[in-house]
Amino acid sequence: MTTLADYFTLGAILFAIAVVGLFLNRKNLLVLLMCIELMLVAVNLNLVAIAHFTGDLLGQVFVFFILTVAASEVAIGLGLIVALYRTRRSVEVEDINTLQG
Amino acid sequence: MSGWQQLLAWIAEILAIAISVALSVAYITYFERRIIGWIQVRKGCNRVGPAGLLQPIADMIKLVFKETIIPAPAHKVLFVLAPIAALAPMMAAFAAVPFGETTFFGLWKAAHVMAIGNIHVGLLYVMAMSSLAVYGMLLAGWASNTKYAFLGTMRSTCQVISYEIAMGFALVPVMMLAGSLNLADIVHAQEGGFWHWYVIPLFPMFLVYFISGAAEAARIPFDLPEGEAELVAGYHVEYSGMWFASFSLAEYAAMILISLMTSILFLGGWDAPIPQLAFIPGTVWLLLKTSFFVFVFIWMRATFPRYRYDQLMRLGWKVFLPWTLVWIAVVGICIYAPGISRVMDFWLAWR
Amino acid sequence: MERLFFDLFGAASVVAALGVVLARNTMYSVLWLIFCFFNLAGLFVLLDAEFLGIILILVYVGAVMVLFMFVVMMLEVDVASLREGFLRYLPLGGALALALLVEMVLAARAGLFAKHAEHLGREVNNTAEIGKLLYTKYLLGFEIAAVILLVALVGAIVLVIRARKDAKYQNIARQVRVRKEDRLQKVRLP
Amino acid sequence: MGWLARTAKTWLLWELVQGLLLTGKYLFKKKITVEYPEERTPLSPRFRGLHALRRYPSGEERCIACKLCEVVCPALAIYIESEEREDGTRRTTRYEIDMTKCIYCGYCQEACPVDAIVETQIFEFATENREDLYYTKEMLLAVGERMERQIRKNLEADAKYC
Repeated sequence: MTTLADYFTLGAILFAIAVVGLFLNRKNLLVLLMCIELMLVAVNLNLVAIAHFTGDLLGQVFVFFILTVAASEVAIGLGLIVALYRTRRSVEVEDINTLQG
Repeated sequence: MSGWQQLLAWIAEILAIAISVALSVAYITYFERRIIGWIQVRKGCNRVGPAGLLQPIADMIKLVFKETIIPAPAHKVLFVLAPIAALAPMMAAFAAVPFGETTFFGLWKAAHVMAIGNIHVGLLYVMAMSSLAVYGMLLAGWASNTKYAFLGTMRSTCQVISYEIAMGFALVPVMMLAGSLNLADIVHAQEGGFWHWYVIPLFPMFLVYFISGAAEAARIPFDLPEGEAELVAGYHVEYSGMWFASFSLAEYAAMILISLMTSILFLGGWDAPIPQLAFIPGTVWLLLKTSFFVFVFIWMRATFPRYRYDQLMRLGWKVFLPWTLVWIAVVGICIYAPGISRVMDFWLAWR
Repeated sequence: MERLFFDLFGAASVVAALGVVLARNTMYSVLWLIFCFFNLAGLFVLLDAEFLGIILILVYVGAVMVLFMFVVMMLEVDVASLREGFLRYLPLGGALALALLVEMVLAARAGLFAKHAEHLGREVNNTAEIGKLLYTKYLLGFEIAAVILLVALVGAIVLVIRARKDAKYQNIARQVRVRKEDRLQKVRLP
Repeated sequence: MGWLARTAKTWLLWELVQGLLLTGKYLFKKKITVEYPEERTPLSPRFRGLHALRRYPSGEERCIACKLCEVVCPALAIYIESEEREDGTRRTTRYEIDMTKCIYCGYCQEACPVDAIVETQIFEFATENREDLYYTKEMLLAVGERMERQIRKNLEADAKYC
């Protein structure tokens, strides 16, 4: 039998991997965005697990909202990446430094 | 039933559905050639076996023995993965499709839905699986590393994604009327003769769904991804032998799936058109309806010329999408407005 | 049985997440992420959230990841330069992630959450339940989410659209509206 | 009315249905396929197939090595060498047609003053290697002997139009 703790542990592992990914691939904007997606989905797993183990559907409703927000985030993020690529011909984070003053 | 009996029944069910789907996918190619031949006043293939019935098997043998070429600049892993990614979700989609109801000579106490998995969200499951077919095209075009394949990929992916939206919205009124996402429940909601079928109140949605289905399965007149005159053969130019065959098998499986779903969602699935005809098993009715739609697909292929790409995009986004949205509103009003809802209740057997 | 599936999906999702982070090619990262989403959808279904599981596949795998893949395909990403300094921040990030992981796992394992699933005992139609909640109690949130999606849609289009002045467009609506009488004239020749 | 009817036709896909009905009608038409190896279409006496060299009824070969056919051949498919025979007549020693080059135009037949080179109605002479399509004099004469009756019939049928 699985317990809520098991799901929390799995969510924590996925979240930690995504955090490591943010540090490892800190030049590639696309992979950064994917790591954020991974984080969000790890959190979603926790929420769904809570909803299941407490019998309250609020967790699932929240996951629904997170999914919509994540989808819009990806749309905007990818739009920004494409717009950036058009002007700079690169997707490296270090090239986006014109606002550094 | 005891545990092992249940297990045996499951295995038998899975085999019965999977094998017949795979076989019918193979044989659709034969019927397509025959019917297009007849429409063009030819006889069509009738050489291999009686009336050419062994032709698909001969084709299969030929394709298996052909050399499968991997181009040197291709991405090897993804190149091999792409045909599987195209075929697998299409086959998986059939898992949730119910083929009828039976007690099977008293093996089940109550009527048992003939589906591998009769899940609550069957409709969504089928939509999700058919939306995954995009990956086969995407990976094939990208992994081939050639311009024509890539252009074909761009076209087909845009087309499939666009029409998926219209398709999904066309199904929303069905869900609203049936009040369920379970395919068996949707069929039950249409029970009792053809005047209860959703094709009558939702006729425009039926048209939109069927036409979008043709676009999703990349059938003529929407087979722009292939476009042999402009793009050689689209995303699968570089494929040969069995890998090529699995792409076209996926296409035919999509065609059967769309036909099945159209008959289940709009034509009452395994319901007899008149209650007096209900002594004929429901599966026969379902298969009859499905074969009719498959025939219409083939008929369309023999009749229509190919659409232009920008017109195709316009049709999906500017005609179908607003039209489905309008119809969703209309159906919503019909269901909940006090005066009209009584008419709807009288007419439909929903709720 | 449930434990077995949990272990299977969990292990596969961890492997897939590692694949996302460590893959050499961005394309492979995308594919690993898709695989990860599949496993998480499996876990969702295991948790009786079948609607969300299917939605995860339909929306994320079927649409969002396709978008990712499109962008990866269209941009000529120089993989080599992106890999430069790959391990430079590993100590910092690793330490941070490890601390996070240990904390969260300790918190999860503290015994507070060690309860088993009290299966509600009834066949819940997940979709209908969520629908009822969404359209009654959380209607405002639902509408806001819809507006956010609309804004994102418009924003994404505004960001990437490039009106080409030199390109010639056809007015398809007018082309379609043309009728035989507009173009064809019957002339009686003497 | 006109507007209404047009709109209804647009939304009911009337023109597409019309097209489908037309092709649907052809679905039941009598099929015109000729199943070739078993059924054959009639061949005209002027059909131009495999070549043949003819002989006179006496057994003497007709060809007098005038080389008109070699000259007229647009594909340069005919090779002729000739020598004087013991009885003083000029006859070919080599008469060869490369069937891979031949375009079956029939000019050789028309150029021939003695009706020696003719084209028969044989069109099934595919071989498994290309060398077998290089017809020598013996082969051509053998074809002529085999097909003599047919050739004569065709020539007679065509004679009144010459």
